[in-house]
Amino acid sequence: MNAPLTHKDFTTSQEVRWCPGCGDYAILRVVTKTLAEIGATRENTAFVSGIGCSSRFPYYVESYGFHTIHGRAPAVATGLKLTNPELDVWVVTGDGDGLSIGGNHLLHALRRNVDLNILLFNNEIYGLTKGQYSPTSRVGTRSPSSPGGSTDMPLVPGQFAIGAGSKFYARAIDTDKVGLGEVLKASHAHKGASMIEIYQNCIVYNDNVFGGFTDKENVKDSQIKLVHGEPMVFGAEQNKGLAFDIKTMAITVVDANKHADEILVHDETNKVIAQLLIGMPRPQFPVALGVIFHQPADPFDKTYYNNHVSGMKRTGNIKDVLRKTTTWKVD
Amino acid sequence: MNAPLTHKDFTTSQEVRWCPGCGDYAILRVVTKTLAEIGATRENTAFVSGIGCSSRFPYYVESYGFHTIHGRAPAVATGLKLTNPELDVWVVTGDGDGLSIGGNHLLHALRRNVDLNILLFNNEIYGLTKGQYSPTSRVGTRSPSSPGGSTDMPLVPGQFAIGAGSKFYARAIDTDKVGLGEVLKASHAHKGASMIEIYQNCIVYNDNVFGGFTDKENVKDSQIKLVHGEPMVFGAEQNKGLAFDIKTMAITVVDANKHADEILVHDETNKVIAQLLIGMPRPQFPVALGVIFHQPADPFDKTYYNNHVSGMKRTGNIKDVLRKTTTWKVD
Amino acid sequence: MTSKTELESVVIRLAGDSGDGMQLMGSQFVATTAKLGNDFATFPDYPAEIRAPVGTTFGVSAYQVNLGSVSITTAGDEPHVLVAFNPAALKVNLAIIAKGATILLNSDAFSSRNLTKAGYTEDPRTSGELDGYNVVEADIGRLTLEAVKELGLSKSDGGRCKNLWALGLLLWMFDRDIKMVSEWVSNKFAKKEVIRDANLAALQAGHIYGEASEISAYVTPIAVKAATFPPGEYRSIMGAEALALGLAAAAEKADRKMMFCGYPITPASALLHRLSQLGELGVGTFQAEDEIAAVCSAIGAAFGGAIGVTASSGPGIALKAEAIGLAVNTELPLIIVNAQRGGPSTGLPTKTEQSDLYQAVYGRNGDTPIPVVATRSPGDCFYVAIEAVRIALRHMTPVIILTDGYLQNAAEPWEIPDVDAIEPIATNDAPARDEDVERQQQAFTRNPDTGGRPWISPGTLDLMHRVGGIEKDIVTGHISYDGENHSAMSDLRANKVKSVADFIPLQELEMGETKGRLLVIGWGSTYGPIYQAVKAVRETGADVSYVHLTYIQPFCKNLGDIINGFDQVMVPEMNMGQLNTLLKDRFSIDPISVTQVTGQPFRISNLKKKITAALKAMQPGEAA
Amino acid sequence: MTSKTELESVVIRLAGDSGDGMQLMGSQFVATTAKLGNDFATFPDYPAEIRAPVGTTFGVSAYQVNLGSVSITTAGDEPHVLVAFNPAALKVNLAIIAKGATILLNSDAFSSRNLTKAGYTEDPRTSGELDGYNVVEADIGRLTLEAVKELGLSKSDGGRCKNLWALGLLLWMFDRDIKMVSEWVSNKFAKKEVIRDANLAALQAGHIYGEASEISAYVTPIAVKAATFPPGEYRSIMGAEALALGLAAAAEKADRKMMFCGYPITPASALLHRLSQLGELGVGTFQAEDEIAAVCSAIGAAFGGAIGVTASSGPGIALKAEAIGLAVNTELPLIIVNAQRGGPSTGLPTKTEQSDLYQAVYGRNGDTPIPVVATRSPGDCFYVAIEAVRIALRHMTPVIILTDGYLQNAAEPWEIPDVDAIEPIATNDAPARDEDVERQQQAFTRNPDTGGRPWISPGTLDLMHRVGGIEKDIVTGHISYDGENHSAMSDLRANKVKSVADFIPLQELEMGETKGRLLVIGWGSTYGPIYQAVKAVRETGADVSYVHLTYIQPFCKNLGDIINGFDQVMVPEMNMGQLNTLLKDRFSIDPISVTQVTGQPFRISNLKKKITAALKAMQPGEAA
Ligand SMILES: Cc1ncc(C[n+]2csc(CCOP(=O)(O)OP(=O)(O)O)c2C)c(N)n1
Ligand SMILES: Cc1ncc(C[n+]2csc(CCOP(=O)(O)OP(=O)(O)O)c2C)c(N)n1
Ligand code: SF4
Ligand code: SF4
Ligand SMILES: [Mg+2]
Ligand SMILES: [Mg+2]
Repeated sequence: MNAPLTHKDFTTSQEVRWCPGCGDYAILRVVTKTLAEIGATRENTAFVSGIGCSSRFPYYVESYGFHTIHGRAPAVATGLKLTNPELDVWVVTGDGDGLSIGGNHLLHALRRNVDLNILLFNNEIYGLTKGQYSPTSRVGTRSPSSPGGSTDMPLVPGQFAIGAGSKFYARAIDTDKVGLGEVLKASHAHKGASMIEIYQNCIVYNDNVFGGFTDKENVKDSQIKLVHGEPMVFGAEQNKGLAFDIKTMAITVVDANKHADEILVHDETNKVIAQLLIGMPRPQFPVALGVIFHQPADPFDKTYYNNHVSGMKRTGNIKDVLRKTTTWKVD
Repeated sequence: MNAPLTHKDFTTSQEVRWCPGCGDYAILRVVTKTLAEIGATRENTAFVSGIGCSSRFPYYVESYGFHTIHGRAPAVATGLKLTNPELDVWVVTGDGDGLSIGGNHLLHALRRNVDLNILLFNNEIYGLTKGQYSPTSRVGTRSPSSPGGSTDMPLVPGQFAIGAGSKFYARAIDTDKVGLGEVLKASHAHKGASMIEIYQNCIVYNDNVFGGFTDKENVKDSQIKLVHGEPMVFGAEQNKGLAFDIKTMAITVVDANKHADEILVHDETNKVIAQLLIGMPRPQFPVALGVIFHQPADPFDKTYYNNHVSGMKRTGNIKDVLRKTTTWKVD
Repeated sequence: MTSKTELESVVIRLAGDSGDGMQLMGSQFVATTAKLGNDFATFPDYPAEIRAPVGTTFGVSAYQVNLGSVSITTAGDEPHVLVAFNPAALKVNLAIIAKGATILLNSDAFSSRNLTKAGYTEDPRTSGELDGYNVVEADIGRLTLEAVKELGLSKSDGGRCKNLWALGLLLWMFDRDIKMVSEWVSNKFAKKEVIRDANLAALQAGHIYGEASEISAYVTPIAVKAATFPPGEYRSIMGAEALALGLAAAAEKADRKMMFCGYPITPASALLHRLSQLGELGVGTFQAEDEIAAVCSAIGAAFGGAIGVTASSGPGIALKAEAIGLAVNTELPLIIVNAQRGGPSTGLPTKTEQSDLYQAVYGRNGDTPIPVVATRSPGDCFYVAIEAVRIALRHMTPVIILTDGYLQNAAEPWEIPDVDAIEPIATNDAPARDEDVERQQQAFTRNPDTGGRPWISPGTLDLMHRVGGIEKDIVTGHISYDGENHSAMSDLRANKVKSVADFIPLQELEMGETKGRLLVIGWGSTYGPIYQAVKAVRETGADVSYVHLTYIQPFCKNLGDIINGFDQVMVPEMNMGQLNTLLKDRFSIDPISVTQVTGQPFRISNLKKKITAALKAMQPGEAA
Repeated sequence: MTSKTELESVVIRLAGDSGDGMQLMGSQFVATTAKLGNDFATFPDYPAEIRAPVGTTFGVSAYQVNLGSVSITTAGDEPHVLVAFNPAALKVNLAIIAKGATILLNSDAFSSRNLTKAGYTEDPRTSGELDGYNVVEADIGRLTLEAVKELGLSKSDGGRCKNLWALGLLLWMFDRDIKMVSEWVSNKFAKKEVIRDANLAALQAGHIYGEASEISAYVTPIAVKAATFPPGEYRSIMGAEALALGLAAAAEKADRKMMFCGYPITPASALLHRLSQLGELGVGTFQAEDEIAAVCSAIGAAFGGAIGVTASSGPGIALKAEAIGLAVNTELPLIIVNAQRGGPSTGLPTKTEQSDLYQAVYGRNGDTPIPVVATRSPGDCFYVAIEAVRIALRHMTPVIILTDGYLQNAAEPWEIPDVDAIEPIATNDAPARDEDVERQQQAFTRNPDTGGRPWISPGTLDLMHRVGGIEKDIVTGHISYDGENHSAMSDLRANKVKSVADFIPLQELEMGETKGRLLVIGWGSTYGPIYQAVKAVRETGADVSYVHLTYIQPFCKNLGDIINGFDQVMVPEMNMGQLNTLLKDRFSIDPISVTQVTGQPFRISNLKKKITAALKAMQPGEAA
C-alpha cells in the first residue's frame, strides 16, 4: 500500500447516479484526480454534503463520507472538523442546499473561518426536486414553481461569501479540468474556510445556462483566468485587459495593447478589486475564474484549540472536579 | 381623529419592560416620534420582531404588532407584506435574532428586496438569555458561554447586508436622536429592504462596548456623519477628511484643510466606497454613520404583483378552473 | 375488426427508463380510458430521486393503472399487462405481475449491453423464466424510427416518439381509437410541427401495427366496458391537483385571498406547482428560502388576512414544528399539508408511507393540540382541503392535512362538484370597535362555542393589537406569566380542538353494520385496498364492518360508540402502528395493528388474509 | 443567647427585585445550611425574561428553600418565612405563604411610590391584610447604608449590600453564624477591597441587629438540626451542574472526547455555561449559530468519534427534530438534553413544565424511535447523564434526556459518588479490517443483541465508509430503496430501542408493596412532591404504592407486571396528560391522570388530596 494513490483509489464501488451528461461527472473526475495529486490519504479525508443531486458526491469518493440533510453540511462539517482537526474536510453543496435552506450555516462557517473546502455546485436550479428556480436563478427563470418567470433578485455567491467574511473565494467551470484542478489545490492549501463556486451544467433542467461563457466559441472572450501577480488580460488574441476607473470606481475593459500600463495586476489579497471582479456583469465583461480572493488568517479550528484550556485533551479528572466546591463529610 | 398623530398616539398601555438604562428605551422614543413625523397611520403600520430584549419592541408601539419566534421575523414580515403590500412593515431584530439564528431569513429578505424597514439592534451580545456572546461580539469577548474569551470572527452587519444584495444600509446610535431619526426617515422613504444597524448599549451585559465612539469626549473625532453629496469631513474642528488611496485601494484619513480636494464626497450609490466605509477599522478610523449605501431598485413586493396574473385579485372562478381539462358527462 | 375479450377490470403496468416517457404514456392512456367511461385508479411509481443512467434497474420508472367497468378503488394488486421498454424494466417488474400476464417487450432494447446493465446473465426471453407468461415482442425502437423517417428528425429525436408508438399499440390492445391522444398531441406541439407530426405518425403506426402485424395472433384486444357512474360531469383528477383546487375553492368560499408559501420537496412540490398556476383565483404562491421561512411567511400572510397555507413532507414538516406552535399561540388560521413519504430522515423520498401521524398529532413542544384531517383518494383531497380551511377559519387554529406520496400522483375519474352547493365558509370577521373594551382585548374575545377569535388584520382601522408566542391573558390578550391563567389557556387550547367535533359530521360506516364482530378502521390513502378487502371478505358472509377516518384529531363524536359495538378492532396502516396508538389512548381499546412499511400501497389480497385470520382467531363465544 | 424554637423543617422564601440579589442571598444561606448538615431543596423562581423596572410585580425574583433535619425532597408547599424586599415582593408572594408565617419586610421600600407600582391602593402593613401573620419590619436599606457609611461608597454601591445585611439577619434567625458567608465574601471580592469590606460590614450588622435590636421580641430564632445522612462526602448540587458533571464523567468512563454543541435558551443555557468550564476533562463546547447547527455539529462530532451532545428547551428541540432523525438513520451516538419549560411556542420561558414528553417520544417524521430517559432530582441528573451516554454508545443511537426548568436551578445536598465504582462505558470500537467483507458493510455489521454498529471515525485506516439519511441496505449499508429492506430496517430500528430494556435495571418501587389498590406512577422533577404525598397517605394506612420512572422509552421490562398488580394507576404530571397517553398505549390501561400546568411544581397537599380521593372512589370490591 505504499505506492502513491491514484484517482482510482478514490473511487468507490457505487454506480454513479447522475443524469447522463450532467456536469457533476466532470467535477467528480477532477476531484478524485486532485486528491491523488495532492497526496491526500483516504482515511484522513472526509466529504460532507447536504441534499441535492450534487450532494450525492460522497457516495462516489472512497474516503469517509457523510450525506447529511438538506442545507446542514457546513454545520456537520464544523462539528467534525472541531473534533478531528487533522482531517481534510470537504463540503459539497448546491445552490439550493448551500444558499437557500443552508444559507445560515454557510454564512457562519465562512465567518468563523472553519478550515473546510467548500464546493458549491452552482447550476442555478434545484436539480433533485425537478427543476424549481433557486436563489441563484436569474430573474425571469421559468420553472414549475415560477411558471411566469421568477421575480426574486438572485444572490451572487461570491458577494455573499465576502460579505460573510470569507477569506478565500474561487471560481471554476465543471468541464474545465485544469482550472478546476488548480482552484481545488489552492483551496486545499488555504487554511480556513475556502469557498469554490463551480458553474455546473444541469443538462436536464437548466441546460446551457452558462453557455454564454462555456460554449467553445465564446471561451476566450468571455472568460478571464486570474493568476496572482499576472496582469488581467483575456480575449482570443490576449488583446483585452481589465482596468480600474477611479472616476466611476468601476472596472472597465481596455485594449491590452494600447493601455498595457493601465491593466490591473491580479492581487488576490485585494478585497476591493475582488468584489468588483465578482460583480462584473455579463456579457459586457468576461467571467472571472480562478482564485479571486485570498487573505490568509487563522482558522477557527486553530484558534479554538489554542484557546481551549487543555487543547481538547483530558488533563484533569472528574473526581477532582466534583470536589471543586464546598464539601462536607458525614460519618 | 383628524388632528395629526403624536408620538403618544403610537404608545401602548403596556409597561415597558427593559432594564433601566437600556438603549432600547431611546430607540423606542425616536421610533414613535418618527412615525408621527412621517405621518404614518397606526392601522397601516406593523411591527414584526423575533425574540430577544429588542424584539419586545412591538408591544410598546400602538400599531399592529407581531412578536414572532427567534430569528423568523423577516420571514413573517415577508408573508405579511406580500399579502398586504400597502402596509408599512417594520422589522425589529437583534444581533442574535437577526444574524445568528435568523441569518438566513435576513439574507433572503435583503436579496429579494422586500420592502421592509429592518432595525437591527446591535448590542454585540445576547441580552435576553443573559449575556452570551453573539455573532457580532468581538474576538475575546468573555461571557458565560465563552469564559476564556470568544474565538469566532465577528460578522460585520453592513458587509453582510451588501453581500446579500441589500440596496439600503444605514447606521445610527441609540442615543443619537437626530441621526437615528434621519436614517429612519430615509429607510421609510426607500422602497425595498432597508437595513438599519443601530448600535445599542446593553447596560447589563455589555455596557459601554461602543464607548470608543459614543462617549461624549470622543464623539467628534470618532464619528463621521455621512450626508449624500457632502464631503466626508469630521473631527472637533472639522479638520479631518476621508480620502481614497488608489495605490492601496483603501480609505485614508487626511488633513481636511491641506487636502480638501482629495476628500471624498459622499455618494450613497457608490457600493465600493460604501463597503470601505463599513469596514473602516476602529479606532484608527471614525465610525461611519447615516445612510452609507442606497441604490433604488424595484422591491420584490412590486415585481411580485406585476408578475402575478391577476395582481392577487380573484378574476376567475373555481367552477371554470375545475373544467379546464378534458371532461365528460354521464347521464 | 379482430375478436375481443371482455373483462370487468384489468391492471396495466408500463415500465421503462426515466427518459422513456412512461408517465406521459400512462396518463394519456388514462385520459382516453376516462373519456370512455371506465372507472380507474393509477399509481405512478417513480425511481428514486435522480435520473439514473439509461438501462439500470434503479432508473426504472413505472406507471400502473387499473381500469374497469366495475368500481375501482386501487391501482390493482397484480398487473395483467406489462409493457417493458428494456430488460431492467422487465427485471424489476416481473415479480409483481400476475402469473399468465401479457408482457409486451421492446425487443430491440434487449441488447447484451442492456441485459448486463439490468443484471441479467442470460437473456430472459430464452432462459425460460418467462414461461407461463404471454410474451409479445416488438422492435418498438426500430419501428418508431421507420414510422417517422420521412420527417427528417435526428435519430435521437425520432427515438423519443417510442412511447407514442407503444401507446398506439396499447390503445389497439384495449380496443380504443387514437383520436383523443391525437388531439392532445396536436395541441401540445402546435408550435413544433415536426415533433407533432412525428408523434402522430408514431402513434398511428403503433395502432396500425396491432391491427396489421402478426401480433394479433398472440394478443386479443381486451374490451373493458364503461363503468356505471352516477350521472354528472366528470374529469380525471390527481391528488395534488385536487388538493390545490380544493384550497382555491375554499378561498373562494371564504372570500379571502390565499397565500401558499412553500419550499420544494418530493412529493409535496406538486402542490406548489399547481397552485402557482391558479393566480386568477386570488391565489399567491411564494417559494421561500426554506421550510421555516415558508411556514413563517404563511403565518405572516394569515396575520395579514389571507388564508396561509404551507406544505411539505416529513423532514420539512419537522422544521416547521416550532412555528406551528406560534400559530397555535397567536390563534391564526393556517393550513399545513404533509405529503408523507418513507422515513425516517431522508428515508425513501419517492415511496409512500403514512408514518407522520405521530408527528402531526404530537410533534410539537408543549401541550399544543391541532386539528388533523386526512385524505383518502385523489378526489377526496378536494373536499378535505375545503374542510380543513373551514375548521381553521371557524376555530382560528392551524390545521394539518395528511396526504401521501401515493395520493399526490394517483389519478381517478371524479365527478366535478357543484360548487354552488358547497356551503360558504364563515370567517370570524373583525368586530366593530367597542370603546368600552381595550383594542387588544377585542382581538382576543373568543366565540365561546368554537374558541375562535376575531380575525383582525393590519389595515383595519382602530383595532390595532399585538400577537405573539408568549402566553397571553385569557381575557385581555396581553402577555401573562400567571400560572392559573396559563392553566386556563391550556384548557382553552385543548377545548378549542375538542370543539371541532361539535361541528363536523358524525363518523359514517363505509360498509357493514354498526355492531358486530370485527371493525376495520383505516385512514388516508389505504382506503382503496381496505375497501376492496373488506368487501371481498364480507361477500363470504363474514361479520366485518369498515370505518375510514377523515377526522383524526379530534375524532368524530360517535367514533367511540361505533367502536364499542364491536368485539375487536383492526387498524391497517402503512407505518408501524401510529393510528393504533391514538385509538388506544382515546378509547382504551386494544386493536389488532396491521402494518406495512414497504413504500408500496397495501395489497388487497394481503389485507383479506389478515381480516379472515382475525375473524378466525376470535373466540366464537365472544360475539357482541 | 436568646431562646430557640426547634423545628424539623422550615420553608423560607426570599423575594425582591431582580436587582436585589435574592438568588445570591438564597444560595449563600443554603451553603451554610448544607455545611451544617441539614437536608434541603431549593426552588429559584425567576421573573420572566427581562429585568423589569424596579418595584414592579412582574420584576419580582424569588428564592425558596426548604431545610430540615428530616429528609427533604421538595422546596416546600407553603413558606413559613417570607423576606419581602419591597411591596411588589409582598404582593406577589402573600397568597402562597402559610397562614401565620413570619414576614420580614424591608420597610423603607414601602414608599407610596413603590406601593402604587406594586398595585397597592392602601399600605398592606396597615390595611389589615397582614393580620394573622407575624410581621417584622426593618429599615434594611437605611440600616445597610449606615453599616457601610464609613467605607465611603456611593449610595447606590452601598445599597447593593442590602442582601448581605438581610442575610446576616436571616442567619441569626436560624441560629447560624456568619463564618462561611464571610469567607465566601472575602474570596469573591478579594480584589475589590472596598466592596468586600462593605459586604462584610453589612452581613455583620444584619446579624448583630437580630441579637441587639428589639426584633428578638417578635422573632425567636429557629433551630433546625442536622439531618441524618448516610455517611459520606457531601456537596450541594444544582441540576444543571449535575448534568454537566455527569456528562463529563461519562466521557471519562468511555474514554472519549465530548463535544457539546448548543445555542443559548432558557433554561437550558446553564448546561452550556457549566460545560464550557470543563475543558480539562476533554470537553469541548461550541456555541453554534442556531439549534439546527448545534445538533448537526454534535452529529458531526459523533461521526468524528466524540460523544456528541446538544441541549435546548422545547422550541429549540423542535428545530432539531429533522437532524435527530438523521442521527437515527446514521446510527450515531448523540445525547439530546431537553430542559423543559412552559409551552406552547415561546410560552412561559422561565416557568417549569413537563410538556415535551410527546415531542421526545413522537416528535419526528417517520417511524423514528429513540430511547428517552428522565431526571428526577438535582443529584439524579448526574446518574441519568451517565446512563444516557451508556445507552447511546451501546446501541449507537441518539438518546433524549428530559429534565426541566425547575431541576436545572434547584439545589440539594448530594453525596459525591465514588467515581471508581461506576462501571466503565463500553464503546463499539472499530473492528479490524476484514478483507472478505466490504468496508461499508463492516461499518454496518451490528451487534445482534444491542443493534449497535461499530463506531468507526474518519482517521481510521482502511475502514472508510459513507453514512447518510437515506434508507440503507440492512446488510451492506449502501443506499437501498427496496421495500422489504425498508421494512426490515424499520424493525431493526424499533428493536434496537426495545433492546435497551434488556440492559437497564428492572423498575423499582419507591414505596409500597408490589401489589395493591393504587399505584402512583411519576416521572421527572415531580419526584419530590409525589414522594412526600404518597408517604403521607401511606402513613394513614392507605394501600398506595409508588413507582417513579427514569426510563420512559423503553419502559423497564417489568413495568407492565408491576402495573398489573394494582387495581388502579394514577399518573401525576406537569402537563395535560402525556405520560398517561404513553401508558395507555403500551399497557392498555386507563389510569387517573392528574395534571397541573401552572408553571409551578406540584404541592404535596394537592397530591395528597388527589390520592385520597382516588382511593375513596375505588369500589371496595375491586381489590386485587
Ligand atoms: C428539509 C428538506 N427540504 C427540502 C428537501 C428537498 N430538496 C432536496 S434537494 C433540494 C434542492 C436541490 O438543489 P441544489 O442544492 O441546487 O442541488 P442540485 O440538485 O441542483 O445539485 C431540495 C429542495 C429536502 N430533501 N429536505
Ligand atoms: C428557538 C429559540 N432558540 C433560542 C431562544 C433563546 N433566545 C431568546 S433571545 C436570544 C438571543 C437574543 O439576542 P439578541 O437577538 O441579540 O437580542 P437582545 O436580547 O440582545 O436584544 C436567544 C438565544 C429562543 N427563544 N428560541
Ligand atoms: S437533474 Fe441536473 S444536476 Fe441533477 S443529475 Fe440530472 S443533470 Fe445533474
Ligand atoms: S439585558 Fe441588556 S439589552 Fe436586555 S433590556 Fe437589559 S440592558 Fe437592555
Ligand atoms: Mg442546484
Ligand atoms: Mg443582542
